[in-house]
Amino acid sequence: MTTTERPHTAIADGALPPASAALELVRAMMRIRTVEETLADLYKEQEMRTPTHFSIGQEAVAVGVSGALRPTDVAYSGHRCHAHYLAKGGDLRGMVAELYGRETGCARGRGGSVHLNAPEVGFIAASAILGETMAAAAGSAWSFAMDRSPRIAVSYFGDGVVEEGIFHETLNFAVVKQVPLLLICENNLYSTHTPLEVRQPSGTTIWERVRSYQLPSVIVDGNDVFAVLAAAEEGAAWCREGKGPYFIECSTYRWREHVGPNWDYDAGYRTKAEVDSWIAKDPVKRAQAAVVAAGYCGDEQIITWSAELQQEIAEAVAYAKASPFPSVETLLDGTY
Amino acid sequence: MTTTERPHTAIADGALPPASAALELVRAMMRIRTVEETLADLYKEQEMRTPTHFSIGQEAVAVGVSGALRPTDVAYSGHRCHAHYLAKGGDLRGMVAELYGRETGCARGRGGSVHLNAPEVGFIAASAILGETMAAAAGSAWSFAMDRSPRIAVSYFGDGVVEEGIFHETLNFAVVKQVPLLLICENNLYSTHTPLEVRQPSGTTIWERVRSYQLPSVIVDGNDVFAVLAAAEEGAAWCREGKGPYFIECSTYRWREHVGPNWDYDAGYRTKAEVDSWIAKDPVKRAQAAVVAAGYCGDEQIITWSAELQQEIAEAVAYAKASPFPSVETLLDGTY
Amino acid sequence: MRTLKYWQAINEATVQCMEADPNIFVAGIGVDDFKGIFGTTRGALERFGRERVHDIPNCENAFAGVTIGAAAMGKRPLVVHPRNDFMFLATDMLFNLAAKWRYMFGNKGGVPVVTRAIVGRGWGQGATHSQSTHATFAHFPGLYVATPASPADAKGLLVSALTGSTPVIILENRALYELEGEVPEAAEPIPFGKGRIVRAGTDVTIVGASLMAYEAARAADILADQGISAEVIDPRSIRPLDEEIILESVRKTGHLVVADTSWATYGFSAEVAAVVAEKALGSLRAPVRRVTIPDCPAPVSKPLEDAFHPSPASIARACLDVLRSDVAIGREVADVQAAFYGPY
Amino acid sequence: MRTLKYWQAINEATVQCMEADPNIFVAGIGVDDFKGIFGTTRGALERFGRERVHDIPNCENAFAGVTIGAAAMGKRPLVVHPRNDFMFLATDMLFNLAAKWRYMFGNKGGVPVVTRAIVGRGWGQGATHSQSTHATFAHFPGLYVATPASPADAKGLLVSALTGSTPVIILENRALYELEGEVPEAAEPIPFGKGRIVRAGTDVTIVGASLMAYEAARAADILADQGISAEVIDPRSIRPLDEEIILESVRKTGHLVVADTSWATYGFSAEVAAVVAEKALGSLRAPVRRVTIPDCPAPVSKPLEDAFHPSPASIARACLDVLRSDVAIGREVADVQAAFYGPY
Ligand SMILES: Cc1ncc(C[n+]2csc(CCOP(=O)(O)OP(=O)(O)O)c2C)c(N)n1
Ligand SMILES: Cc1ncc(C[n+]2csc(CCOP(=O)(O)OP(=O)(O)O)c2C)c(N)n1
Ligand SMILES: [Mg+2]
Ligand SMILES: [Mg+2]
Repeated sequence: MTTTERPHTAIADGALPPASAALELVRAMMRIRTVEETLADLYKEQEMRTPTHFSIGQEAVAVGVSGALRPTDVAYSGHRCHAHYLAKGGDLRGMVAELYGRETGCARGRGGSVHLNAPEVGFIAASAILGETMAAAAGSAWSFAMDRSPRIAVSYFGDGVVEEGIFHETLNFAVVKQVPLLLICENNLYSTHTPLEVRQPSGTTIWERVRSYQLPSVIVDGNDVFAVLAAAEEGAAWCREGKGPYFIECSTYRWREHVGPNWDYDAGYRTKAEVDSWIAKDPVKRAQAAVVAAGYCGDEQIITWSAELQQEIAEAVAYAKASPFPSVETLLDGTY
Repeated sequence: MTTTERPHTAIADGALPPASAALELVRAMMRIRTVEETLADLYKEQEMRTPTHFSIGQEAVAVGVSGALRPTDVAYSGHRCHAHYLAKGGDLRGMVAELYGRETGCARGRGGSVHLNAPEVGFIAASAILGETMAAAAGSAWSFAMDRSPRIAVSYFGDGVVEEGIFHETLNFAVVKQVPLLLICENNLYSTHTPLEVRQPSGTTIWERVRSYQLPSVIVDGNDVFAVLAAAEEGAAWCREGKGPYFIECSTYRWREHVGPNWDYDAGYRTKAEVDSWIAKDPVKRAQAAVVAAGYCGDEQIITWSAELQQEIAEAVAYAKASPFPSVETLLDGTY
Repeated sequence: MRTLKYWQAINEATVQCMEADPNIFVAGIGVDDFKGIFGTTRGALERFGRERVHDIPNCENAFAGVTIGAAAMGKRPLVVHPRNDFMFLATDMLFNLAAKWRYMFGNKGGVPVVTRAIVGRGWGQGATHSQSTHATFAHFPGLYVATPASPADAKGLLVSALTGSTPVIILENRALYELEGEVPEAAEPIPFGKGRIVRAGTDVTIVGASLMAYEAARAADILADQGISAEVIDPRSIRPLDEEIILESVRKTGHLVVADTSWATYGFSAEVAAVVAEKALGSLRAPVRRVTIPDCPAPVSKPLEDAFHPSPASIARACLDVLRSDVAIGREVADVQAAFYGPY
Repeated sequence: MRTLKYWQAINEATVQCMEADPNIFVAGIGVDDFKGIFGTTRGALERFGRERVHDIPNCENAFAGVTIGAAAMGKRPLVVHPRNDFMFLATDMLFNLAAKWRYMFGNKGGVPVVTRAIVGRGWGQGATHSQSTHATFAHFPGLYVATPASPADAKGLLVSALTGSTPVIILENRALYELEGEVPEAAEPIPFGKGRIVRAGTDVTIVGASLMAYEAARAADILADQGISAEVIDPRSIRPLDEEIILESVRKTGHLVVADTSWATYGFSAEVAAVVAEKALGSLRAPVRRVTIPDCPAPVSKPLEDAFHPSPASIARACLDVLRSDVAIGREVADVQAAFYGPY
């Protein structure tokens, strides 16, 4: 086994996938962005009574990774799971209804924003305790290895999880048992309001440290959906070939507050300049510009999609609002 | 901060400390060996009713490390703690009485073999749950850092602890907070009966992997007390200077069964040839030979010590056996 | 006496104790950020700075061990968990090391680590962010578990914890944070194991810890409207538990209702019922009744969440049942969390 | 019927279940070594090899998660912990993920992970290796907790666990391992939530789970010598708890003693007392009595250890107390662990 190194890949490199694939990625990112911005606006109505961690600004990771997955592959996430759920094919209406606490929610209103799931499309579970699902994903991957199946499991987690013991135990286990686990670290530089520098050793980076576990570990520009896709394809192939786990660190950034729908320019834990510099690297806009520049589509396509997506989310919200709340008689259902 | 590399140091290198220091190390190792072999023999009388993990074969680590410590420094250990306790200056009679379950035991008969302690000489605690005391040692080290004190904390642990999440969390914390923690990994190749190869990634070693946390990490021949001392002195100085934690992997081997007084040649999890090859590297005999060869003393000195030590342990056993059991009225004492 | 909110009382106790004892430090995820754990660590940060208020990496297990090792050197760590559910990751350190330290190392000294942890309540915090772990911790000898229900107790129990010699877990219900009440200016300790009569009464005893002491008092209001006199007992700490105050009340009223924020089975309500069945059985004139969350994880959806938590009305109804009274309760009382929308 | 030892019954159930269901695998630290967890995993290893009997690195927390993720894919993991005390490291996974999975993900399916864990007893295993964590686990809805006290139950409950749809924790007391008893050849499930009458009687009910069912039966022997007829109830699983079998017995005898291997406060004995105080209060002719380990960690020294654990004699004495009988017990009975010297 060797470890490979991958430089930040810029769109300027021109490494675009074929038109249909590229366009699909752009539309998928736009969809997630539209959904989350709409929900963030509506959140202020106080009808979504569930603490919500928006992925706005981080869409390229989920979309790029999902582009490398098959429907039979499985994915797990943490508290910031909307994008992962949607990109893997989770039902939009089920997600919105879940945030509205309705019986038609993907977790029937029991789970809330941090416990999305859509096992029918391989999005097995998201959970709010840091790192839990990393181990669960390794377990699913182990079961695939036991069955000599070509399926793989994906674990999405943040840079904050890297400090938890479970991160270490899971990596060690996954390497020792050589399970097909694609590890996706979304490094958005913060855990709640604490920057990376005061939480992890300086002078090195996550992907570099991970190489010590003897698995391939690479870093990509997590705001470049095509770069993420390329890395994920390499990683997925590695896992599928039975070579064991594969680690990808994606550099990205959360635009809004840690939890909740607001901007937090004035909270003081990060500078406005820093936030703005990342907004300037908007993964959605960059990808849109790239496909237009490549001649894959024109601006009007983007505008059409935008309108379609607004429509789709509006319908999903209407559906959710019209859906019934769970009946109190069913309070205990599903405990056993 | 840089990471340094240290090759296995052989006694053949001739890097002996001055005579008095060297002789003290030899005698300290002989003392631990004599104590444990005596206790292993007596264990069969079934009067020491406490599961006991002997350190026979691993004495050089505790003795070499303790040679670099000051009385005000503190040490923590795990289930295999006799050598660490004695080398740090823990009272022999208190230890033996503890194994015999007497009120005069260092833990008043409450703790048993795996919970030795002697805070009066800086041996703060040993605990039977893997990895617990690593974090506690880091906490003591942190308190020294807060007080800008030159004291350091030592954590002894086995190769089996390296897989636990606490290992990772503690290393990360210790590096981030730059605490004066000297980490001593006694790698005896097994965790209970499971060899290292099936528990940790192959193609690398513990000390190498640890370097990824950005602290100095070295390996020494753990059966060479002088090599251990040299490494520990370097590590202790590093910590004392406020440069943060320092990691030393000591290669060594447990001669007897994992827990209990017996040999386990026929258990099947390791070969007789392997055990014998390590017995051939007996740290006590090697050090004895080295000091004699260096002209620091003659064979008769070794023989005299041997007799003295036999006497000392015999007296400690007699003391323990003559000591009272705790009275049942004191059953609850010390809960709060 | 001047009044403070619950969170302000904690904030004040922390600063005062830190002034008095330089060995105390505050540590935990986010204790030094702009939210300051709902304001409770803000005063310490402003007064003492980051030298004594330490943000830490995400490492619940190791950090519990770190504080034990610091306490063994004479420090007095005050750890804060924004949600008590995260403490499951630290149970090994708390149960196997902190709680047993003094005993299993031969009674030479303890490790008085103080852990504050917040019980989530409201806004659909869900299954993993709204448990009340008090009984789980209180099963283990060697620990104290405090459950302050008023601003004064939040202050006084924290003062006791930070000046005592035993590891203490203080569980604070989020729903109490804005509660206002009289709080002494001085840092006066309130001892563990000493309950308080929240409201005296003669017909039925309601025992409730933490938020349930507050809800039980509101239930007593409802009952008073119907001419029923309920005595509300807040144990303040559930380990040690003030059995005497409960037994004395039951001997007087002959009726017992226990309200709890956690599940009935093997929970706080079981212990209170057991103590009475052992020590005041002859006084009981009716079966004991437990009012607790039902046997499922906490749901998110509002109607389910409302049905999930015990309310003043459900406690009052249980009292009427126990009294075999056929009066209906006169009025519903709004859920304690009705107006809550964060920060959560 | 042929007889087996407790550990042999577990061994046999494991092999039979694995034959019947290829999705079952065994995993844990040392499950494949020459000791084979006191023989209980040896049969599986011999029959199925290391393809289905997996030694693992030391990683209790992650491994609990790993098995959850495997179960989500249809596997049926059987995890073994040589000591249940190590499971504190896995409480987050078990409480926050396994127990809540089915509910919080919308009732689409569960993760029926089965965890066997041994409660240490004897030879001074000490504070960190001889706790009984049953009540701690049983507080959480979504889990089942079984406490087999006989070879037949050790087999039948494991069969139920490996064929059911719920995460189960099976706690096995080390002191029961050499116990011999009749065990059916076939892999017949024994349902959770169904207790058994170990011994019928009319004067006093003794409820004891796990080892205490065995010790209670020996206490009943002592009492029989004095002409006192004790009924011994073994709940077999403590979650779900067969309340009916307990209530029915108490309704008959009017007297209740609960014996337990863990602490009284917030433990199993509290729940049993509470259930009776709620549902059979009128039948109680005397206060309930709990016989448990006292409020300290487990000591090592033999005389302390002997005094620490409930014994047939201490249970019998409690019964006499409850019956307000002034007969003295006729004979002491040797501690269950008297002849024990390992392997521990
Ligand atoms: C075990 C645990 N500790 C603490 C928390 C509180 N918490 C929730 S989200 C979060 C930050 C996580 O940071 P990261 O993993 O980088 O994800 P991000 O929010 O940046 O996407 C923290 C500390 C938790 N949920 N679980
Ligand atoms: C958390 C935990 N898991 C498992 C055990 C059981 N156990 C006791 S000693 C041991 C082996 C540890 O190996 P290592 O750390 O290399 O120390 P060694 O025995 O080789 O000195 C194990 C697995 C334990 N005590 N604690
Ligand atoms: Mg982050
Ligand atoms: Mg080892």
